[in-house]
Amino acid sequence: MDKVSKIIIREDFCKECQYCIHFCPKKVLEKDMSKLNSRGYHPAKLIDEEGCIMCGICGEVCPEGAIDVYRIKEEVAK
Amino acid sequence: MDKVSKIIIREDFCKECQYCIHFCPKKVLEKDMSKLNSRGYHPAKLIDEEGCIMCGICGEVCPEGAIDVYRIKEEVAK
Amino acid sequence: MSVTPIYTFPKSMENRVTNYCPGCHHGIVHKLVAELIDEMNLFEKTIIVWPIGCSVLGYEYFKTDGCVAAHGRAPAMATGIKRSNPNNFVLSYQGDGDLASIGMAEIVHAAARGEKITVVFINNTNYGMTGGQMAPTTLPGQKTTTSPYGRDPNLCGWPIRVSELLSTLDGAAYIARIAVNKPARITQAKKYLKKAFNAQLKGIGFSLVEFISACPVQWHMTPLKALERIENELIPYYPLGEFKVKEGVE
Amino acid sequence: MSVTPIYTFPKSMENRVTNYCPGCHHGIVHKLVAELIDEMNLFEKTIIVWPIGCSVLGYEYFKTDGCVAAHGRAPAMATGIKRSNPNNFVLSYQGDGDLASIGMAEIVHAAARGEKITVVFINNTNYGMTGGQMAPTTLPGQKTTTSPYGRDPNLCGWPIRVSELLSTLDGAAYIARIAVNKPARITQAKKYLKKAFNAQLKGIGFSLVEFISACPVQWHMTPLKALERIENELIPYYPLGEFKVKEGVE
Amino acid sequence: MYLEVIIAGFGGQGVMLMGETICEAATTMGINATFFPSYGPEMRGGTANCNVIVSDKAIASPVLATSMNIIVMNKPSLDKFENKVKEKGILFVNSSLIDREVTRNDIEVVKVPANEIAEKLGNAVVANMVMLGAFIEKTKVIPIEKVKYVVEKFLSEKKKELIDINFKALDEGAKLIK
Amino acid sequence: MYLEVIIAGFGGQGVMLMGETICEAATTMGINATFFPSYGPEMRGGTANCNVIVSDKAIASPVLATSMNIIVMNKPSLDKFENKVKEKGILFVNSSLIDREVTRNDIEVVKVPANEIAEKLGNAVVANMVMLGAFIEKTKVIPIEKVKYVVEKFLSEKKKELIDINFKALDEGAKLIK
Amino acid sequence: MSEKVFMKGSEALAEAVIRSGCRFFFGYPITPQNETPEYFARKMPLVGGLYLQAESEVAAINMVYGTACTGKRVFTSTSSPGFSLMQEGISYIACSNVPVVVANVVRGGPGLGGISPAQSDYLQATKGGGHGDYKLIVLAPSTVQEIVELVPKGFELAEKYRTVVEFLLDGILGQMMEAVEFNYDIKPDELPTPSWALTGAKGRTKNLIVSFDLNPEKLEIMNLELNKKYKEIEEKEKMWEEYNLLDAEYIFVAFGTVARIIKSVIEVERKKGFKVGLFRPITLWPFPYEELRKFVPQAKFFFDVEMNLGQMLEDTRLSILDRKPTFFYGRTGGVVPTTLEIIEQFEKLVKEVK
Amino acid sequence: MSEKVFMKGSEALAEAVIRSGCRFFFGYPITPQNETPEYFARKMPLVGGLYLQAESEVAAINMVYGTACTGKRVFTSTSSPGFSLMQEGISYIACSNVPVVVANVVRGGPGLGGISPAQSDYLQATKGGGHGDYKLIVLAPSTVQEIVELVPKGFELAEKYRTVVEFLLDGILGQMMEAVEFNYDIKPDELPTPSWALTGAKGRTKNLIVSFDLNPEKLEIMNLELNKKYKEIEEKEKMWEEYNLLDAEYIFVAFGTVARIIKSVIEVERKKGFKVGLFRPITLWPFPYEELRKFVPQAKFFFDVEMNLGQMLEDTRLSILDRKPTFFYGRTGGVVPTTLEIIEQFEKLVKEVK
Ligand SMILES: Cc1ncc(C[n+]2csc(CCOP(=O)(O)OP(=O)(O)O)c2C)c(N)n1
Ligand SMILES: Cc1ncc(C[n+]2csc(CCOP(=O)(O)OP(=O)(O)O)c2C)c(N)n1
Ligand code: SF4
Ligand code: SF4
Ligand code: SF4
Ligand code: SF4
Ligand code: SF4
Ligand code: SF4
Ligand SMILES: [Mg+2]
Ligand SMILES: [Mg+2]
Repeated sequence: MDKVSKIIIREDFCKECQYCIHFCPKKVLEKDMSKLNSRGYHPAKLIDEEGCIMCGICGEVCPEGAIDVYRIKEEVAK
Repeated sequence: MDKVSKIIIREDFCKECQYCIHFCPKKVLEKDMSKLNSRGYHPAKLIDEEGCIMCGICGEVCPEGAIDVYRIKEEVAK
Repeated sequence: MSVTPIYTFPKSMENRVTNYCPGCHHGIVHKLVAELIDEMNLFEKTIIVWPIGCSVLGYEYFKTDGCVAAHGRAPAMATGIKRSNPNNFVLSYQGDGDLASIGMAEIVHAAARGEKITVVFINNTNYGMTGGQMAPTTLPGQKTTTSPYGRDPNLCGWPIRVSELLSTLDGAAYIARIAVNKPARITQAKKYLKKAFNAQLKGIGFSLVEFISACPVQWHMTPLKALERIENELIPYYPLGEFKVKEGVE
Repeated sequence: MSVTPIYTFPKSMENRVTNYCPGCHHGIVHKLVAELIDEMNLFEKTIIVWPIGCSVLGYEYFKTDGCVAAHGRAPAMATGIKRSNPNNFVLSYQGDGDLASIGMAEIVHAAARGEKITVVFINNTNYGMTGGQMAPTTLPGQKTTTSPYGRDPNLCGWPIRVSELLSTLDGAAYIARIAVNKPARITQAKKYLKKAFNAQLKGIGFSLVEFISACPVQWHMTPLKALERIENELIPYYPLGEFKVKEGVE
Repeated sequence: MYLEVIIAGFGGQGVMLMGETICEAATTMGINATFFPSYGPEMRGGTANCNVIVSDKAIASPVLATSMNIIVMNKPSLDKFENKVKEKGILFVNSSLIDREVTRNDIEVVKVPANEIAEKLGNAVVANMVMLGAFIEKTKVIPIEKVKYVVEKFLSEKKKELIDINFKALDEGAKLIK
Repeated sequence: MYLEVIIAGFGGQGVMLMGETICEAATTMGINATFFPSYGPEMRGGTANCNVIVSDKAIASPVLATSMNIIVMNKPSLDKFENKVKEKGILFVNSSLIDREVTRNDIEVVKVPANEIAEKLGNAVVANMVMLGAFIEKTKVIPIEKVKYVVEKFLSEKKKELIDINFKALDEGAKLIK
Repeated sequence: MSEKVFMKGSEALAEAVIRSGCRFFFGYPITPQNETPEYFARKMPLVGGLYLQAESEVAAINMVYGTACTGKRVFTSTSSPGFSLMQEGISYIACSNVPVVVANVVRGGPGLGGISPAQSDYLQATKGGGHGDYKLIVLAPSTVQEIVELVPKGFELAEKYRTVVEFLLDGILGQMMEAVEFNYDIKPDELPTPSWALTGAKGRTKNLIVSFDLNPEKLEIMNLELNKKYKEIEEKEKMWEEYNLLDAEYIFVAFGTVARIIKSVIEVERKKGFKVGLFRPITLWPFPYEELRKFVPQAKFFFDVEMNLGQMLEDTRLSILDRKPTFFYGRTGGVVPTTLEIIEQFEKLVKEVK
Repeated sequence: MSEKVFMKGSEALAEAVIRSGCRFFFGYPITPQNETPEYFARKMPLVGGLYLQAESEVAAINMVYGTACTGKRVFTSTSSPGFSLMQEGISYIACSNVPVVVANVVRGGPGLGGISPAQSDYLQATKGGGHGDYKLIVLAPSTVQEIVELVPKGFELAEKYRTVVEFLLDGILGQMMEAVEFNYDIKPDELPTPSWALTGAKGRTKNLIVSFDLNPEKLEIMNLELNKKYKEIEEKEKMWEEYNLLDAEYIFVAFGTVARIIKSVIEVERKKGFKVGLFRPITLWPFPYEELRKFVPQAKFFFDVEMNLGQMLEDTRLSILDRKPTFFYGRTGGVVPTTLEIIEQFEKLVKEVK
């Protein structure tokens, strides 16, 4: 099964404003200095999948709507 | 000596609005029904020279500036 | 025998009959303006910007320099004049259609800029000159040629209280509303107007006096009835008084 | 494994990158508008009138019907649309140059008429699109390309507080001011906007929400600095809150 | 059948109504009519006039440079229109408000003290109807009944109570001529 | 003496400044120059380009339909301008942001990883100066000293501290060619 | 319905608009056309329509623009200074391809000018006006009855070509009264909602109405599309009247009320034996150039008479191309030329040109 | 003072205005001319002048009107949609006989159009625009240096005739940069205050500035006075450039930047042996009709090239009167025609017309 992330970042939408990074209560987002998107920006990146509390703030503050946030529950087969 | 009136009414200016008549505290003004001025109005007229207290109100309220009011004092040669 | 003038025709005005209808308050306000120009010795520096409205020919009744602005744009034109001739005393004389309808942007911005001009605002709740159409100031229920069934606020909105609106602006130095439907009010009006003149003369900012005025002909009333309408219908909707008095205005 | 969306891209918006600069608040407000259109099930009846300003291409980002008004005239155009299609939900999206400068007459009159439209007002204290000129909302001292030495109120007046000004009008049903410089404010903004939408939907009257917004590029600041400027400089001058809430608005 | 007239006076004197009444009466009779009003240079209290043409043929220009009939309700109108009456034409003069004499002698002059008669009837406003009555009677192109029919129609909408005095005014005017 | 170039890129990449710098340098040398900017269809973040002509004769049209030299700072610009390079002309490509290859083979291609070099120097903003350095060195019409003189003049007004990094960027760009 | 009613031109205009199925009027008072909005103010509420007084002509034309975007018939009316204020809006509407009908009841200009009738906005209507490469269809009726007949036609043209149709009326036509007959009464619900209208994106993808493209190549295409439309209109929609032209040697060119006055002149001159005729453009744009040019061979001269200082004259000359003498007589500022003075001018010319 | 400076057209325009002794600018931002007001915003305070941002173009032109009434030099600048909004004000100013200089840096239209350069406001500038019988003097420089030279001339013309002078610039001229030289620097106090100016009625009877007369006869007289002025301007103030016309058989007609592009075309075509020349009107109104017509005998054809869909063409045709073939090529919406495409078009025509 593919790894499912709590956060989907459309990297090509990102303009590096850093709002998501700034407001993430858990400080689990960062600029991805290893990448430049087609517009020349370093996109945001989730650096700590575990640390993310799926609060949704990064999605709300992103002016580009670059981030979707999902609640992921492992369903344990009972 | 000519008779000097307390009030000078430029009859041709009058438009018969009756403000002066209405607000004269002494009710000494009236429409002059015996006259039509060049615009077809019955001008205001002072009907009681004595009664006029020279308050100036008729002058102030006249939209046409048709009325001048003067204080007249007989100077008694002493 | 001595003859002392108690009330005489203002010197700044031309000695001629106006084109106003009988009982029109434009005439009364003209005289107040002229009296103050005389008394405050402003004649030689006054420039009056006349509006498009019944007072479009106002310049013919005054001896002062003057011009006629495009409909509603008197504050802009007055701005151009005042900015290039800051030592002149600049008046913008406007009706309610002119000022509150088409000229709303210009009056708000002149006030916001604190433009050092004085506006004489004749609110007669309709468009006199063009035959008595509805104005932004027309009262609910009032019949005009374009609100023949009475102004319906649900259809065309509520009257604008210009003085209140402009008073929200920091550039406004003096804003007051008065009527001239009684001798005492005329006296009061002159006091307000003098403060407005002073706000400009002292460089404090924008000033405006709103006159709730009679337009007997378009109201289809006798002049005396028009005075009553002002008292009974208009003043309740348009309260009189000073709405903005910046420090230093007197 | 279950996947529940916590925050996802609004359905009413096109899935594409905007032309806005990094950190521009137009984007945040767009999303709020779209989220409410989604949540309140308004998509099929929404018509948005876009302004001339940075958001001139807004219609490319939304899936709703739309048009672009002449500069400043969005309220008039929205009026034309709403009056002929009263069952549509009509938004007028405007910047501060558009609304508070050239469009002052149109916004005041739409409010006075109680026009049943909702205005989304982006106050970023300058003309973003044309390169950062002074707007009527530019703060005293603020440097822009046309106030290169900082805005001098003595020369060009004081900023206009649009929400306060419009609240003097009887036709205004709901007027509020908010910022989106913090997550909590974004939440609040959405509540205000919802009330504004409801004011229209319930036919109560004119509604407007003013957003104190960042324009990092023309302010010559990083987006994060721009958020601070909003907090420290703008909100003190432009207090947040509801200025007018007519009965029935909720 | 052809009738042309210019009617001039102060704004408030109802000269337009006179013209419209004539035309409306003609229309009722199935005859062509044009009415062209012209407001003087002044808005309020200024002079105004209208050009009226009634004809059983198609009417080309509705504008009269000169006219066989001219009605002047006040002095400025007399000054302006005296020389516009065609030779042998008729000039109707409201003698209540015009003190000077007509100087031309190649035309007929009909003097009507319209305001005086109207005031006698109790309402100065109907001076125009007095004049109209005289005009109709003098020119004899349109029957006075048609005029009354139209006046009634105009008034019935709002001011029924005024019908009577208007009729009287028309009659008094006509009487002057008879 | 004649030099023509179209410089194209994103709004924020400083392509206008590159053009103006060339022209200003030419003016300093007493040579005619015209600069004509063209902002793309999009206001913010859209593409922009400028046409620069330097000549010792009078310049008629300031607009270039095609050009001997074209600088493309990003991919959309390459797409738009690749076929505008005159035969045997030179296309300068910012290889940091353009991943695709140039398809024409009747022209010379100069690849400059401008952003990468600029970031190495510590400020991505000077990518344009890196490219300009390469262009100046390659075309050899204007001495790099004149360019530096102009850059210094532009910056000295407000941002003195940036002079150094701009000079370095110019030099690094030039070095690529040498 | 087809009884004759004696009506003012400006009221007949309003009635014709209503009977054309238009239920939306936005406007701002201005003399000499106030009777039009006042008529709407009285009548619209009775027929379920809207009379809305705008805060200015600028607002009015943009309200009109808004309603036009919803695919409904909409109308505004104004006079010269007000029409100048509408120029930006009209340019927007023209570029947006939405149908709008407007009337300019021309008064003496320039500036505040006067309130008397004139034709001095001919060039504004037909050539300039707003910015950009666009045209309005300009209709110039010359009788009140013709107003009544052209109004529904105006709406049809506006819709067929999704363009702006302007009625250029002189103040005389607006102010004068004559008997007219209406033989139509279209109900709004007989009119379909066009597919491009803004009604909400229900069951279809979004409709957009804009007047720009920041990409010059695309904006050029928009312009070329507009131009194609204008060419088609030029080909198909010219209207004009030929009056007594069959044998005419002296050809008057005039529009609107002046054309009417010329007809009186012709009556007189024909009686005197002069072979006089009138060419009256009804569409001022598209101007019937070729149609007028046809009369060059038979003409001794052309005589263009207008209530302005020679505005249509440019089109007349573009038509005649100086192949025959072309004279002009005009009165302006609100002065209406009389038959007498035109006769005098004409006879002087006849003597001069042998 | 006469050192060459490399400047943007729009900034050179502003500098030229200041050096013409003008200290009053009122305007409203609009692309592509923002550099002009921004230059004023920076410079005016340093020279004791005023930059005031108006709330709109409507307000701007009326502020300009106000300052003009005081007899001071005053200037505003805008682009197409803004200029449309100024039409009412311009008509007022023209009628009031006060001198004003304005610039329209034309962008692609109609409507919001685009921000790229165009010439599609030619007809608005020269024919229509506002209401009434008035004209503007329209100046169309084609290089930045020519802007610099024409600006003081523009103020002189405005004052000499007490009229409105419009600079019709295409966006290229505004946006492009080249080196220019200024050889004048007029100080405001060197300029006299005219006797008609509004300054307060001190020691004289009142001065009045109005744009109307409700009496049509008097308004007509005002119009005839205006017209006399326009006739005089037509006689005395035409400006044009004749470029390589002496032996020219193929005559281009173009203005503004297009004329510059044509010069590049001519360079190419002359080398190929074609006798090609250019007639460039500098005053678009008054248009040099007779001056262009002089070349009819020698011409094989005329080729009018514009950045619009044929607006000047009407004047070109009124000049040539179809005595020789007159062709047109235009790009619009902000597209600038290239030398290449004009060359192609030209050579096609040469083949067609033998
Ligand atoms: C642009 C323009 N629109 C409309 C008019 C017509 N007009 C002249 S005066 C006027 C309104 C006058 O009303 P107001 O300002 O209230 O003045 P009043 O006559 O009542 O004193 C109007 C609409 C005009 N002259 N110009
Ligand atoms: C009539 C007119 N004048 C000026 C302009 C130029 N213009 C375009 S957008 C704009 C102002 C934009 O500022 P704002 O409304 O604050 O929006 P922002 O870009 O800041 O979001 C101006 C002046 C125009 N398009 N039309
Ligand atoms: S959802 Fe919340 S915790 Fe997770 S990355 Fe976004 S802001 Fe941070
Ligand atoms: S908020 Fe959005 S645009 Fe900004 S850095 Fe984060 S993902 Fe990128
Ligand atoms: S001065 Fe006073 S008392 Fe005398 S007439 Fe006038 S109002 Fe009456
Ligand atoms: S107030 Fe003046 S106008 Fe009115 S009645 Fe008295 S004198 Fe006449
Ligand atoms: S119409 Fe009204 S405002 Fe105008 S002059 Fe008459 S009374 Fe005065
Ligand atoms: S200029 Fe300002 S408002 Fe415009 S897109 Fe950029 S940040 Fe946003
Ligand atoms: Mg009024
Ligand atoms: Mg803004």
